[in-house]
Amino acid sequence: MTVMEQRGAYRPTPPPAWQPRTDPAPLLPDALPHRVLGTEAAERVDPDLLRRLYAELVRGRRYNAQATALTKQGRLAVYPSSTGQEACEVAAALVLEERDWLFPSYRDTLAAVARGLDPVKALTLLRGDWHTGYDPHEHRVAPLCTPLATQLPHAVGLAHAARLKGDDVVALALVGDGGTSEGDFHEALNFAAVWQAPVVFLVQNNGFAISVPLAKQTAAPSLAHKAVGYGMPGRLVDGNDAAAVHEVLSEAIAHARGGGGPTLVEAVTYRMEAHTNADDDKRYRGDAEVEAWRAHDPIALLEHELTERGLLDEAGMQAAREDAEAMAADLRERMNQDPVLDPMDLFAHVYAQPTTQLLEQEAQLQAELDAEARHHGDEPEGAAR
Amino acid sequence: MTVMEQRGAYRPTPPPAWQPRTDPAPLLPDALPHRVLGTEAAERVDPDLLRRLYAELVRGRRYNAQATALTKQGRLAVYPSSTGQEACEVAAALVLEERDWLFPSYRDTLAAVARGLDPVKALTLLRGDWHTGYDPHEHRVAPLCTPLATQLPHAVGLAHAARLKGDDVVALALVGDGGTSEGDFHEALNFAAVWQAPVVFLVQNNGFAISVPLAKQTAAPSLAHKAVGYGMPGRLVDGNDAAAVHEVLSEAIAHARGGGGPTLVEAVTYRMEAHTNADDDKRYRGDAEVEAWRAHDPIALLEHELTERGLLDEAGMQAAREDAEAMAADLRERMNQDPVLDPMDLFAHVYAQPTTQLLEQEAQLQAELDAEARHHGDEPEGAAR
Amino acid sequence: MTTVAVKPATMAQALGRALRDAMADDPAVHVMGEDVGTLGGVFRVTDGLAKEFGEDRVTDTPLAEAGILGTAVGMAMYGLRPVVEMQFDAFAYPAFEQLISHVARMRNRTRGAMPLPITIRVPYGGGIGGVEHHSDSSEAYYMATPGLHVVTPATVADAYGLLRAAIASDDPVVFLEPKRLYWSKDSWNPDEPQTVEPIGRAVVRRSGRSATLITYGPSVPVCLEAAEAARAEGWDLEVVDLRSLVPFDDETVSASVRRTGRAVVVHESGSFGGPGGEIAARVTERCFHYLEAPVLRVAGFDIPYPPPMLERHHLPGVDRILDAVARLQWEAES
Amino acid sequence: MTTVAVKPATMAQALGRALRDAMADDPAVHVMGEDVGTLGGVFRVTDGLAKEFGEDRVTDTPLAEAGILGTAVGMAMYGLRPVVEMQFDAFAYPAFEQLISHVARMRNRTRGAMPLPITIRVPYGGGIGGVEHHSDSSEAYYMATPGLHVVTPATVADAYGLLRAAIASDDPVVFLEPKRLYWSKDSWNPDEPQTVEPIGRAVVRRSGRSATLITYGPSVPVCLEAAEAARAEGWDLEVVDLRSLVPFDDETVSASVRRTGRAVVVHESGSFGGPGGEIAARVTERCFHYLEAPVLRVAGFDIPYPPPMLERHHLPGVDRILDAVARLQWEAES
Ligand SMILES: Cc1ncc(C[n+]2csc(CCOP(=O)(O)OP(=O)(O)O)c2C)c(N)n1
Ligand SMILES: Cc1ncc(C[n+]2csc(CCOP(=O)(O)OP(=O)(O)O)c2C)c(N)n1
Ligand SMILES: [Mg+2]
Ligand SMILES: [Mg+2]
Repeated sequence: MTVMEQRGAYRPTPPPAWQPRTDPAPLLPDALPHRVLGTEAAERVDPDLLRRLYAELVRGRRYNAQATALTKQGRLAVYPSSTGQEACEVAAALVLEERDWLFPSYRDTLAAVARGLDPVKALTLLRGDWHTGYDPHEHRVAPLCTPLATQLPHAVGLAHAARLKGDDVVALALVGDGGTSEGDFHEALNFAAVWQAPVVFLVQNNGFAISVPLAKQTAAPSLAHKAVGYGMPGRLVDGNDAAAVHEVLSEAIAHARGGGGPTLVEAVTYRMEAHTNADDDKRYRGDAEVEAWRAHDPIALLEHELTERGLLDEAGMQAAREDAEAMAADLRERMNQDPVLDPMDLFAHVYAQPTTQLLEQEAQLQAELDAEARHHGDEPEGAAR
Repeated sequence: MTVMEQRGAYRPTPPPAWQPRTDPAPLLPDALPHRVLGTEAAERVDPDLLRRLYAELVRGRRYNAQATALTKQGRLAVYPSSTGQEACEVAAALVLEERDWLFPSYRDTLAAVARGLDPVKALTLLRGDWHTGYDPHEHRVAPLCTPLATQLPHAVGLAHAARLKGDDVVALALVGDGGTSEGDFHEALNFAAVWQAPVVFLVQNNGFAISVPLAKQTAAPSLAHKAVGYGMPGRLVDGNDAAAVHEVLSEAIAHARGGGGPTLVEAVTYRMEAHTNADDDKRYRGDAEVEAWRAHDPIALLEHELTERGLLDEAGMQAAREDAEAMAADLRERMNQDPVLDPMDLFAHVYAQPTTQLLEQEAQLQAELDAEARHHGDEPEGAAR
Repeated sequence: MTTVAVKPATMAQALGRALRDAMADDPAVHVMGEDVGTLGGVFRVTDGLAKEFGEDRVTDTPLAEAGILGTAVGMAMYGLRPVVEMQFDAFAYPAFEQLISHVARMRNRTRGAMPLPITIRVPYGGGIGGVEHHSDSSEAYYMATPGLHVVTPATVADAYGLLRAAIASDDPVVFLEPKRLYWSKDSWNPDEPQTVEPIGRAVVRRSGRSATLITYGPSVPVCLEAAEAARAEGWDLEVVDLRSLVPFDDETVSASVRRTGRAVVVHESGSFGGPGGEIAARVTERCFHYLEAPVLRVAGFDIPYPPPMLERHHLPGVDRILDAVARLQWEAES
Repeated sequence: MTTVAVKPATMAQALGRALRDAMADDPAVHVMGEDVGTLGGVFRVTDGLAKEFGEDRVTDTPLAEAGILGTAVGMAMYGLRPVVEMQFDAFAYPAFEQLISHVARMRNRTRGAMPLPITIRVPYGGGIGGVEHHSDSSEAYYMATPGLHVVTPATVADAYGLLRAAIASDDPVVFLEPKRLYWSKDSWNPDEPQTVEPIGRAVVRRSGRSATLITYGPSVPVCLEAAEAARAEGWDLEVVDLRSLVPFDDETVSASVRRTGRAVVVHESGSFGGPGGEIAARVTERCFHYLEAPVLRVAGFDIPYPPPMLERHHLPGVDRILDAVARLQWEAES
């Protein structure tokens, strides 16, 4: 039909294909971050959960302090501390079922540890003896991911695969505020929503990407507002309120588990220490800002709630501290032992089917090590293989 | 300060850093696409603009038909038709000032032509004689961009640079519904909003990315809803209503020009023909859907408005058709001439400072061409240089 | 040549058949990419698969290559064997970070605990009159990325056999499909029992004594043609089809070059930093004292792939190959 | 060695000074990237620039490498000269599509109408105990991409001179900064008048007669050390610092190899498909009859870059270089 033929017959109509496919209203986050501690809602939370969170927060802070100390002793190559963000780390770990999967970003060793991973294994990457120090299947913790936001599509794919296989598995993926700017964040959230994959994205908005403050990272009303653009709910939560983070994540996970698809959760928190031990945060932020956040400390917040309500006494606090100290002492001791390394491992896992080229290089290194060993009159270094 | 010291002193407070930086409400698109034609709003539109749009739509449809015909005659390597989407293409071109920049996607030769570019030059890429057939500075039309969404950051950067230089220049970037899934879309919109760059993004949501329908591309309420996640306004418009597209784009451009930053506009339209001449759309969509959209044809819609209101008579329509025919005849004639090509151009523009390696290769081709020419007893093919 | 009536199939069909058979044999195999489902792919390689196996196993993804490969990584982490299609060579670039930083490294990163048996199908190369970004030869990038296997068929039978092997491999494989051979046919018979070709073995496609043409993918037929044409010049050329760039079959290649004493590497990819440098260097390392002349390279120019009307000047053709052969210092012979 | 008291500066400082001088000379020069402003970059190369030139010219961008390079393309289209920092080698991968499909091709695409004079600074290589993704040598990818220049300094003076040249170039330049040399110092004096080094010229860092070590960037000091150590074995090694991988200075390299008759290419990047293949192949093409032995390669292994505690086994060091020199068939001499 040509334009001419259409004329006359034509009557203006709305575009036929278009209709709102989802009601945007329920997808939008609340204007203020959800809080539980210090509000009436706190009374509805299981006291055991609060005590559990508390113990893990105390442990977590001690873990961060210990790991940072280990960098000073040269036992870790680098450590990105999550001090100040323990509520997010711990809630993310505790909210998952055994069968669920956690996808940490590079800063999230604490979440992995709180999920049950041996801290020495969790710190392998940062210690420098291997890239991943654990079998991801053991605790269903994906390898710590350094290229920012690239773990998010992995989480989507894994959750999608689990659903296709009929397994009741949810994936929880962690990312920073800076990481939300990467294309992979966008693509992951879009795939998740289109596939209605059982995955929850937790953005720890700690105010900075190294030195870059949030205002240079986004102009959005909140990072949680990004959710509506994918057709998933966005939730905003006080990231220093462990009970609130746990609650919001629980709901999101239940939603995902029930077939409701993904959720984007933004936890508003703050990185209390420098980006890593190698960073100098004096260059880009003032003490006042840090101090303001100290008044909103996740441990103090929960401790206040528990003590006010008589759920925690000095003995309980003491117990938590002792438990944390024991963990730290054990960690310190084991990290002070030199790891036993086999240089030949460099070749062992590159391929299932190594190339002949690589086998030649492997032989070359073995020969070098043998020669070195003969030179030193020692056992050859790679002999164990 | 340790946790212990904080205790007691601590009082629960909201997280200090967080406050909504932007009110999300005004950023959200309306529930239904904005329409002008067939509504009262149409009466407020300058009749000359409506007539101008009409003439360009008729021309545009003819241009698409001619270009498709040229593929059948082997005069174009491929042609992605914008038939059905002329309102978007034409409005995008007409809404800009001379000094503004247009960033087309691969389907948008019509927008470039409507902006004043010689259609033969616009079709160079698709004809296959060179990649870009025009100097982008001539009409401030960036090269047609094939890798989807990658032109969007270019538009942002150009607009940002213009603003830094103090120039009153706005960039309008076109992208398809499929292209919104790419990471570059996300990164471009985010940079634009953070920088408050004077750029407008027009998504032509034509229902498909080749064979993939919108429902497999996104679960969002609308593509315009993505805007709020960047902190920019999202606008939804009937993409077959040329007056509405023109109006929404005009407002967005004025907003950008005035320093208000970027806008994301989603135009709801439909690709009436196959993806390209090489595509078989019967494989993925039924006639009924196409026919439903034919009843919402952009030209018929505007023609109806103009004739109903006595702004256009048979003579006017005839004039538009004749103008379009003349354009098509000229295009046909010029496209039927074989372009004069110099193979040595392959080397001429790779570098400002060509490598010695490339100069050697250039000499090799020249020698081959010379030998060929001697063989044929002709002038050497690259002799003109 | 053969007396048995065979139903000729194109390379595209053989690839489709390989996907089909792999999916039928192993429920873990999933196909995903842009337009691979309902449409059957822009080259129709996946035609019919969505109908046979359903949308859950043959998935039209959103339009985002990093997302496609990134979600495939997650699927592989959960035990699936995704076969990912990148619609064209140049449209694989957005997925490079996922490819380099994850696909190629996950096994190593996790000491073997998390292998990623992903096959990434990439139509590549020119010669089909494609406009910009539709004709790249990107194999150099993949070759330079440890942890990947890089495979490319030149015959219909290999298209089937190597794709089956790629999907069966526990390593990630970049499977490069020479798009101008998609419509090629040879004696492959889809109705006969099929063989899975082992990855990593080159094959001598034509024996000869004068010099070796080392090539792969789209350039194999060109080299065979050149070898025929060379007979008129008195050269008896051997043609080695690498079939797999990683692993590289040093044995077959070196044996050939030691026999002939001369070699030319032929490929469409640009010369500088392209596959030919690696190949020439390793052949020379291994065969130095057998060589009568340096190993030469006939390759695409070091330019962005040309527009359709000029691509014939860019692509290595018979003449350019013969010119290179002529430069192999035959004077030394006499 | 010198009697004049010079204020020693590190390579990082020289790079910063080059940026500063370029910005002072040309208002079109803009610096952008992650943490380049307030922080002065994670290696402090851009320290002080934001204060001196303001945030509009020294911009902390959002965290998105494709976005950084993509917006830089747009800025260059409008006449600016962006200098983009990729924070680490592996974090440049998300920007590959913009790099390959646009940065490298825009001039050619537009017949010269739209040059993109963008400098992309990439800290690269290992040796600093960096964890995964912080020590890649990605130069093979850049070399295989026509339209780019690829430059890498090995001395403090070259860091200054070559970066100035890169920024002044009308071609896009990938400027690879050997991160383990950031803190190196030599006789470069920031207070003296500075020279801009032309791009594309290799330099003989040490003359010798026995064999040529062809190298660049982080491996230059290692090769010089090896050359010193080789004296004990009776070898007098020449060391050529390429300085620019694209364009490649065939003249200087070939002249050296013709003189010495033997060559080893040394780099950190993996061997297979790495820069050494190209270099060995082209040296062999040009110097075949001067060569006493095949050109050998000493390179990183073809593995993902190792964790800090194992990197010393991976990096080409003096011993491995001397081993290769020993394999240059010296028997033929006697
Ligand atoms: C793709 C990529 N680009 C750059 C980096 C370098 N980098 C490491 S951490 C970091 C900042 C991350 O900020 P954010 O996402 O907010 O996480 P946070 O550090 O606050 O936990 C940067 C830029 C990286 N790891 N990956
Ligand atoms: C990065 C990239 N991936 C894939 C393609 C191949 N391709 C060309 S057009 C197209 C569909 C585009 O859909 P949409 O963005 O909706 O634009 P439309 O074709 O509808 O105008 C695809 C997948 C491409 N050009 N670029
Ligand atoms: Mg952060
Ligand atoms: Mg579309």
